[in-house]
Amino acid sequence: MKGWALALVVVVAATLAIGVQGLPTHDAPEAPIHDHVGARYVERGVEETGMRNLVGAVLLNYRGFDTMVEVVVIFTALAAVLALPRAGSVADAPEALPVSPVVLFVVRLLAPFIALFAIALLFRGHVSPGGGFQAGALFGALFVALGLVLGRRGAARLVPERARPWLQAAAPLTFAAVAALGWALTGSFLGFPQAPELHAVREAMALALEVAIAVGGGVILGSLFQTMEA
Amino acid sequence: MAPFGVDLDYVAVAALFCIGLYMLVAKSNLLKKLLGLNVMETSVFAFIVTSGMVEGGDPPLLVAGAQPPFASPIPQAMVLTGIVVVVSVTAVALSLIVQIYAHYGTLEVDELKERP
Amino acid sequence: MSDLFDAVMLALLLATALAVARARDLVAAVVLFSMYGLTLCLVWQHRGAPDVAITEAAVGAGVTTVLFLIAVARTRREERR
Amino acid sequence: MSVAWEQLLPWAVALPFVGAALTPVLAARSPRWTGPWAWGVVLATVAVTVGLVAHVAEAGAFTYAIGGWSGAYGIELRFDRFAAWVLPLSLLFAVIVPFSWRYVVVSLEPARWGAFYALLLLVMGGMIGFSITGDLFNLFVFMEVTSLSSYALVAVGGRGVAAWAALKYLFLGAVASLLALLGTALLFVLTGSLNLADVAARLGPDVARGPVLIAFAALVTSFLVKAAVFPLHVWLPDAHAIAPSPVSAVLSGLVVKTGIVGLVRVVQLFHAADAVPLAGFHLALAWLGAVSIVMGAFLAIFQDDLKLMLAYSTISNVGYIVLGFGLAAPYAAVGASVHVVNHALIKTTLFLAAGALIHQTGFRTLSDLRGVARAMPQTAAVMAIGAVSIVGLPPTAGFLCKWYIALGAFEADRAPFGFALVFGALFIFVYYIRMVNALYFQAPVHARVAEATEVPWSMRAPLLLLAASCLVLGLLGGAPLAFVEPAVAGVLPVGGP
Repeated sequence: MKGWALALVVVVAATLAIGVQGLPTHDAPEAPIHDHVGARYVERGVEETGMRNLVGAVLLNYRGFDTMVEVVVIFTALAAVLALPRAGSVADAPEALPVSPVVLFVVRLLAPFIALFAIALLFRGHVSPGGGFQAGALFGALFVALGLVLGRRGAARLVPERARPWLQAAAPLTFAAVAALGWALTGSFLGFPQAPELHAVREAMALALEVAIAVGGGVILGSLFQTMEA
Repeated sequence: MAPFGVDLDYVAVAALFCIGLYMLVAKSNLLKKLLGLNVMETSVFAFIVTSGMVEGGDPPLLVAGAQPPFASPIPQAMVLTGIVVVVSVTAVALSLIVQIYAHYGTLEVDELKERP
Repeated sequence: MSDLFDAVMLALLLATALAVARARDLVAAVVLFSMYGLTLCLVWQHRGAPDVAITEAAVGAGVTTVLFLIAVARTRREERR
Repeated sequence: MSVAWEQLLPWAVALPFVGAALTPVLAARSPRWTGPWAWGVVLATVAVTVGLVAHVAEAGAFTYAIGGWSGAYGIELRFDRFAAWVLPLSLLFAVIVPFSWRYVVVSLEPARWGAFYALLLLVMGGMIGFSITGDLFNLFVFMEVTSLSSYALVAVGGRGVAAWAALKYLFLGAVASLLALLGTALLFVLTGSLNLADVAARLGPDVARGPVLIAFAALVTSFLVKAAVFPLHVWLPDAHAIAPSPVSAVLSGLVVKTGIVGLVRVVQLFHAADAVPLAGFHLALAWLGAVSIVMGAFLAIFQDDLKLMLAYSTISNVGYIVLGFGLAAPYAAVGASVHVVNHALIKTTLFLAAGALIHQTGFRTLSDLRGVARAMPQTAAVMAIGAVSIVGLPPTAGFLCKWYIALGAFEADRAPFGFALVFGALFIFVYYIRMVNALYFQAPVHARVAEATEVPWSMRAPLLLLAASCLVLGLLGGAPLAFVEPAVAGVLPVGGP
């Protein structure tokens, strides 16, 4: 087994070693990666999308369709975990993870700051690093941390039961809504209007996506955590 | 970074890929296999992000004071998507692993193969 | 200076990845994996990809680690020798 | 009034996704309605796809720029004849979903109903997106939706064994996805583009060969794993046999085909770019296909478990498709393309009928199910029609496909592959004869089999509909072939026949 595995790794390593040879040097500004599509984004991205953070511009605007499918992937993970048979009965489920008092203290101390940081990431995402996903991931991490402190019940209370399925579906649904709006306004699915008088609409659409991704992503990450722990 | 004409970044990425692959195929423990898969996946992300770098380049943030050349935004967007995809797959895999342990009482592949 | 930083970081990456592979205690392996993720995040932050760095720190090193730790807690801590 | 069908293309993907997202919301209120809801979503999607296909048949291929970013600057959907040919596969969901109602009610607790139907819709949306996207990275993301929901669907049915089968599937599937991502990344680094057509145009002679070859190998390996071609098939038998029967039908009939579609797309790309030695690749593909045909069929002979036998039969049939494309001869490629749809229909029929037998009797091996035809004549008849179709006896569509692939083998001067094909057909004949023999001509050994009742109508109607479709597709004869011919022209080094 081990020998077979080593042989496979050696073969793959050799293949990669050959493959690396012919690749364009990545630090060179004239590499194809900087010169073709990338160049246009750098040149006209701000004007075309209204976002100074080009990563955000690519994620939400130029390649928004990828992001739409991606939020569907997270949703799929949630549906997957919820569709599995419940592991064991309540009786043989282990108690909550033991947590040291130091951790409890630190989590309580940091929680508001994490939340603040996540919100800052969310709303300043168009001009600084950050945006929906990063904020969502932080919300999710916060959820997990609070779950440790508040216990399962307390963490479950953070998201009201009746709103939960809606929040979990928030990102795909908002994407579809924004796509439909773009369809109506510009004639293309997920199109963002570029006319100057519609800039406010464009910004509102982007913001709606960011918020939905952050909330939806965060709630789903938290739910994944809870389902696994339960 | 390329001393002696060798692109060290790409070499490191390839090495990480191989370490992950080794864990995936040689380890018997399911959790170790999954960690190996994650290492492989991050190595591919590292490759993608690295490919978009440029010597002395700024992040692709066109705010006041930012100077070209900028790192390419496309690889970064791809990797953001990829990271989320990987965490989704990992969460599903971990749920399955927990179920397997609850049923078989082991996480070692060779022991699992012997059970019906 | 920058080259030195990069070289140290790459070495640290490889070292943590190898340590993950070698660790028999699964909790140790998971924590080492999260260190690996954070190192990667530093490299990216340093070299023009702050967005990816934040996400990797929160998701790759944060959420993934916690999910792994829950799984370890619900199964077995030691990898069989 | 004419509908602007082009404008509806992205909704063919968005509809099932929105439907899936709303399913748990509905499930929180009344789980009972999730099944009909999922069916409604499927029917709406099918209406859109059928309209699109009709449009393409009339007006030809078109592209759709998402968000108005045309060319390489955004994501382009591409709806060509090949996509139009495989897209109607989503029609099968319109029978699989109602078939699974009964299974869901009997086997799953209500809290999981919503998630189950959501996953079915996600598989469908992912597959549709996978077949129509014209962007490499988008292809990867759609593949992940399909794969992730498939892993979960395998594990829905039971605890230990099912989870283990699903995890094996997940590990191999994740490596395959990773290889696809690696190939995508390499091509992106080399060309600076992700658009399939644009990448092909930019892979000029000055691009380094080594990385191109590795990218090609990574993408091809990835899709061969997803298609379960012989040495890479190890994940398939357990996953497809252990999954609940409606899920087996989806996986075996449809999800495996994403590997084939991916393969066709990659070959299209590299054929247009002329960047790798495709002749050698085609030969290797033909060999893999031939080995898959023989090994899959050979292993199927020894299976007593009905669903395991069908699973091995899938490996064999995917072998036919891969061989057909590998021969790189017009006739063979047309035959292979038709077999993609043909096998999807027949295997869905067989798995659902097998599921019906298992559902009513509680037994799943051929030796236990002996003589069930007396108690369940209609289901057994459906099973027999499926068997006759897949063996490829002359009036059925299966015959035409295999005949075309064999013609292609002779056309390409590769007669040995023709023999592999015949050899495999013999094996397939043997085990389906064995199956029909067991169901019809042997005495029941279990009282429960002898006294079994016919399945309820929610399961019987889909079965009868499918069996009728198998027969109709056979009687259509050359019509599907005529539709596909222009589609494969772009897949091949030479023009259509």
